[in-house]
Amino acid sequence: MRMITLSDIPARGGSPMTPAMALFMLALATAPFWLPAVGLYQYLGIEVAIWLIFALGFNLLFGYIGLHSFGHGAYLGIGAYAFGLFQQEIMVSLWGGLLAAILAASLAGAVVGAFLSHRRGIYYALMTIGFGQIVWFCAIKLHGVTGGEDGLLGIPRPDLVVGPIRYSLADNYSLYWFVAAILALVVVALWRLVNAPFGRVLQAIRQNETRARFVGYNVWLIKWLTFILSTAFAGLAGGLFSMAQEGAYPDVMSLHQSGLIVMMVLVGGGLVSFWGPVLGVILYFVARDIIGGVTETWLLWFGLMFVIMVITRPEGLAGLLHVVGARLRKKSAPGAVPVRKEA
Amino acid sequence: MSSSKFTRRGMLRSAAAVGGLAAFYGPWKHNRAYAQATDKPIRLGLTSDASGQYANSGASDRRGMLMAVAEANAAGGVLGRKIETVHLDTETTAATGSRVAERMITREECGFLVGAVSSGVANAISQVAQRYGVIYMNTNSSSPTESGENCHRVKFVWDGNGANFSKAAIKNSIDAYGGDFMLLTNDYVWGHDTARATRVLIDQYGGSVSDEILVPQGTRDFTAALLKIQQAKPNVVAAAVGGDDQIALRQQVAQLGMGDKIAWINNQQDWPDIYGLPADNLFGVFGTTWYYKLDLPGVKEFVGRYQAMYPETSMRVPGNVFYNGYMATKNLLEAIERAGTTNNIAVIKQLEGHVMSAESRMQHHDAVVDPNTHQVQQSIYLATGNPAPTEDDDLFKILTSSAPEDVRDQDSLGSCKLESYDDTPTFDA
Amino acid sequence: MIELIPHIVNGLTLGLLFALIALGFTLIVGVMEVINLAHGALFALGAYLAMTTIGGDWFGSSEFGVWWRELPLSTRYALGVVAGPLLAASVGMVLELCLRPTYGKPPLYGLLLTFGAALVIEELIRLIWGTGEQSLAVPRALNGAFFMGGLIFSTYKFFAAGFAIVAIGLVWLFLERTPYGATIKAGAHDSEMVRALGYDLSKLRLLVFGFGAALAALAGVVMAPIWGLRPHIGIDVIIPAFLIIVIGGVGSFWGAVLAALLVGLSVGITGAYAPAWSMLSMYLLLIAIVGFRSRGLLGRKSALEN
Amino acid sequence: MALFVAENLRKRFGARVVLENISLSIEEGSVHGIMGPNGAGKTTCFHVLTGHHRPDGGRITFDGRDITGKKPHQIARLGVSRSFQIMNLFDDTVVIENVILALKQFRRNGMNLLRDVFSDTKLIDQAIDVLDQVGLAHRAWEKAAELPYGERRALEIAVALAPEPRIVFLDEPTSGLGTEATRALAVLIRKLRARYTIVLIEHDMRFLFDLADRISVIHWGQVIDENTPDELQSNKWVARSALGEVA
Repeated sequence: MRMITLSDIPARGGSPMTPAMALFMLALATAPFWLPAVGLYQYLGIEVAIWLIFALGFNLLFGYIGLHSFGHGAYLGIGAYAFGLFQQEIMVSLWGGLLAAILAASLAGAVVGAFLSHRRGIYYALMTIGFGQIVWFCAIKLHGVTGGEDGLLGIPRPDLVVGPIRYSLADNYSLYWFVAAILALVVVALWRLVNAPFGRVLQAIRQNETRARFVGYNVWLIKWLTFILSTAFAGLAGGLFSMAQEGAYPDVMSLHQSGLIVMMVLVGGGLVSFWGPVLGVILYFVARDIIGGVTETWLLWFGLMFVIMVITRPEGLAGLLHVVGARLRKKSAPGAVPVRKEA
Repeated sequence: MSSSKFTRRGMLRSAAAVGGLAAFYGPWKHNRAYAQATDKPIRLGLTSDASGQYANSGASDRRGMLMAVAEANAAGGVLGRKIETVHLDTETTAATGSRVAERMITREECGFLVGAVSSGVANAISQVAQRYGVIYMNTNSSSPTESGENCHRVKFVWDGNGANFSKAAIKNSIDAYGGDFMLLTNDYVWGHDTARATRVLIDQYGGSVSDEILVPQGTRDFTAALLKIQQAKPNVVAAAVGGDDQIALRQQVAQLGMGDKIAWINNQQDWPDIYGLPADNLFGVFGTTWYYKLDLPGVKEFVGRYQAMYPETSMRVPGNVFYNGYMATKNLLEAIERAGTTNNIAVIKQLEGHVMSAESRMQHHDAVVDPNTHQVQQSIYLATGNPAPTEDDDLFKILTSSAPEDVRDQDSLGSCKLESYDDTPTFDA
Repeated sequence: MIELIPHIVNGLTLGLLFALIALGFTLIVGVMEVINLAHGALFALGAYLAMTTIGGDWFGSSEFGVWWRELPLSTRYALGVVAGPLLAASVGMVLELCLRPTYGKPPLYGLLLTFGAALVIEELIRLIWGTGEQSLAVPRALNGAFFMGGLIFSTYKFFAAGFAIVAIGLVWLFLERTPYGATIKAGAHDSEMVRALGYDLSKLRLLVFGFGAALAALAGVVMAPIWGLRPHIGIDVIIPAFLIIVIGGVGSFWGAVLAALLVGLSVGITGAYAPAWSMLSMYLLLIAIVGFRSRGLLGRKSALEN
Repeated sequence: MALFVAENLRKRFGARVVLENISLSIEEGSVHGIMGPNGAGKTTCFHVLTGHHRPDGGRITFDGRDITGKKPHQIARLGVSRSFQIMNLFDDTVVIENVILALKQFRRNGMNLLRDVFSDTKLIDQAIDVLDQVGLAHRAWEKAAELPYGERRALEIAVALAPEPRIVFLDEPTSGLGTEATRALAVLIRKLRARYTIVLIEHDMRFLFDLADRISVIHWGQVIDENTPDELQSNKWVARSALGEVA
């Protein structure tokens, strides 16, 4: 059976009206009503939504253009600190804080990206680790600004102000709606992006950088922009994360946490599907929450699950779903091969 | 192998399984109104680290809490209600602390949270707890900021902090060794806070600081610093190095035999970090809040109860981390009993200013929960490695005991601003 | 200037220890182009296994156990130094068997699998030996301190550095002077060549992975008395190993050794004059060197670059 | 004036001089062959001419503009295109997308987020046209990675043609092809010469002598001769050297 890849032509062109999108939006819109019923809780929904923003933006870099960053937690952290410092030092403002988070993270991304964008492969990965560690180290060292290992505490959740309307995000329900709305926008925007010419060019660069260069694409520039774009999403997620946590802590920038986002994206199937990161983040958070509540050695079981997954289904959950789906379809309609023949 | 042991483990396991299932299926009948029913158990959320840097101390901390809970349950519970516990791993990671606290409060319906070793985790938890008004016992995080700028109305701090230990140690060492100090400071907030407190005290008692070596967090090789110390030849080195860094430092000082060539002051020595290691790993003078061979009434029995409850744990005697976890939980449960209600504000008021007799704390002096900083003001002991141990576990030799008022952390009084009662949400657990 | 000398000596010994730490990691990356994130966990596992061998608790109160514990510490230590790495090598080989489905796929999958394996091994260590700090006993002759220029130096650290030199030398001899080494080196560049030479590639990989794991474990045994021994000790290993590989250049044996010495010197000297920056100096060194030489000091082209 | 001129190009890698002194002059509308023994520097020469390597000395002009030291994408945008000896395709995707990605029209819309790739029938038609030129139109919706070798070679050429270049550099297009496919390729190139200026590196002498208007012989990093095929064939020494018999 042929495996899916990110570069398969989407059945519905670039239109966001797909069954997966509909399912995702439905789940997002109804989560507060069923989360407690399945044994979860509202706050987990917020964190999952925030990490989805982070992971989807990250997969633009990781899956689509094929640049493997192992230090992306740094930009989530920068966003979180920028949001917090904006609230504490400048003014309490939601939009101002989020803008500051995005700008700070993408500025850092622009600087780091300039050092990286002529590379790929292992040296790219290792340099991202190096820069990630430097950022993490600085966050602990510059404790006058960042609060060191205690982090920035007491970051407020500013009210949502749109024109004359003012809406408090203090409780977890309203914050969830806000984060979910942003996530919905991010998902639609990214879906458009990856299926638009720009997104196809990213994938072309992943498949063959040299060829892309010789048909006239400025590969360095596109790699650099993609890095910045993914750090901007990380910054946005970081800003929201510091709101959710009412604090910004250095540990999200550690190598361990940066490794986790890679793991989530891969396990979910970010290399083969747009929805891979979504599946991976949800699996990670839910599995950790459930296994972690039952046993103290949850990391052992989690690690084992992970190893088995890589051995048996390296394409991740999205790949698994594809295979299962294809089997089911085959059963119901034997001989039908869905190959697209025309535009 | 005795059969009773087997049964005991089997029971524990099935209890855990039932607990897990209950936790998982519970939310279908999720309903705050149940809180009113008196037969509903009181739920404590145990937020101790089970992985990451403080996993070992976290386990000890948790054993302390569980023993206090077991004793309360054996005595008929609190307010006639059974005590239940839920434990989730905080991973020695602040961001996880926030999430765990949210889950404990909103899903597990815990009315009280207990447990901390890492100050980052403790701060993250206490912020969430304050938002919901849930009382949080910070058992073992000893950063001075815990009861200073990061204090909260719902948070109570049970360990002595860096300033307390420095106070106990500095004057004694100037008298004994001389006034020329060198500081060896972990380059992060706890290290800096402790070093600052140390400097103030050195000035106050007429000593001077010739140099301060800042070692970054994560340092595994201290040779450069140790060489520098040898080149400078101070009278005393005051070290504020924590966590795994401290363990590496200890190991390397022991190898060099530098422990008795220079006078060292180590801020605090947590029992789980040292237990089971060769005796020469302990060097210099260090602080602790409790020791299992203190010659006080009740200590022997306490150790006996520990050994009866944890026959299989490799740590044969309890230490300060266990002690703090136990004391915090026990006093929390007693405060609920005294309040006659699980209303959080009523319980907070019971805890604030509460005086605990020396006897009940198995320390040399009475202790009090400071109503302004919420830190327990307690006896602080100075100890050193025991040159003449009476048994394998007898690692410490207690040098002095200081009364709470002599080692009080004055700074935190100024920097702690507790939220008002009105700003703290109220509920019945 | 005179004051600087002990710090340079310290930096060099530190560098040798870093080289020892990175040795197994370098070998596996160089030959198999697998980034073995379980390197740190195998490092810890080796030290724990050696500790248990030396202590002899697992032999219980059987006759053998009693006899064992009565052996002199130095004998038991020597056996522990051998047994720890050997046992870890078998774990490494199991890991290699698990890795097989990932060959021919992007290198990410190997990295991912070893990351999972690292979690599992670390948790197993917790389950078996507990979460607490342990100590690995060292014979008296290796322990203690000596005076040099009025300063105290640790005997053990010099022993460890000497051990590192021997280990580096042996690995080099193995690679250069034995038919296995020649095959391994051929395998590093060209798996077709290995097949053409009539060697079984899968056996070769098993051997290399076992050897790499044994080297990781050996480093663990040597480092445990300096760093202490706890289940999560592995995280202290993986970052320096990474840095050294990148600075030295992927696939270059002497590049890694040179990089380790440079990292040691930079940490040792900043440790004396700007200690607060000593950890960061490693990363700055990385960016300085790799910024100018994109394949590190002596790196070759590698499939991992794609 | 010649369309593409290289003067005195030099290139060294470390201590190894690969291009000693290369001068070429390629007339618009011609098929220009490059031959020489293995290791003579032919492919390096292509790499330098198309911007993959920066020359250490010398000058390259295209259509009167100095393009020395420009980046590959800049040179490509001016209308210089190339294929590779070792195939360079976008393997995860379908044949037609390989071509679409190389279309000038598509590249100009590269940053447009609202446009769809596969709903623009004009682009699709254009890409099918290009595929038709190399006889691959019937394979348009198959995965590039799954094509047989000969068709991948053809696709390699199609991708080079897609940006509507003025000059195309083809690096050993016959390598690995059977006689039948080579003959088909010769037919194709004859067809293409009406629309493009073509530069060919080739080992297959018959193929090259059959197609080229002029041939440059490269040896030891220098152009040792340049002439029409007929003139060259009468020069035994050159013919032998080009076959690799002199070394």
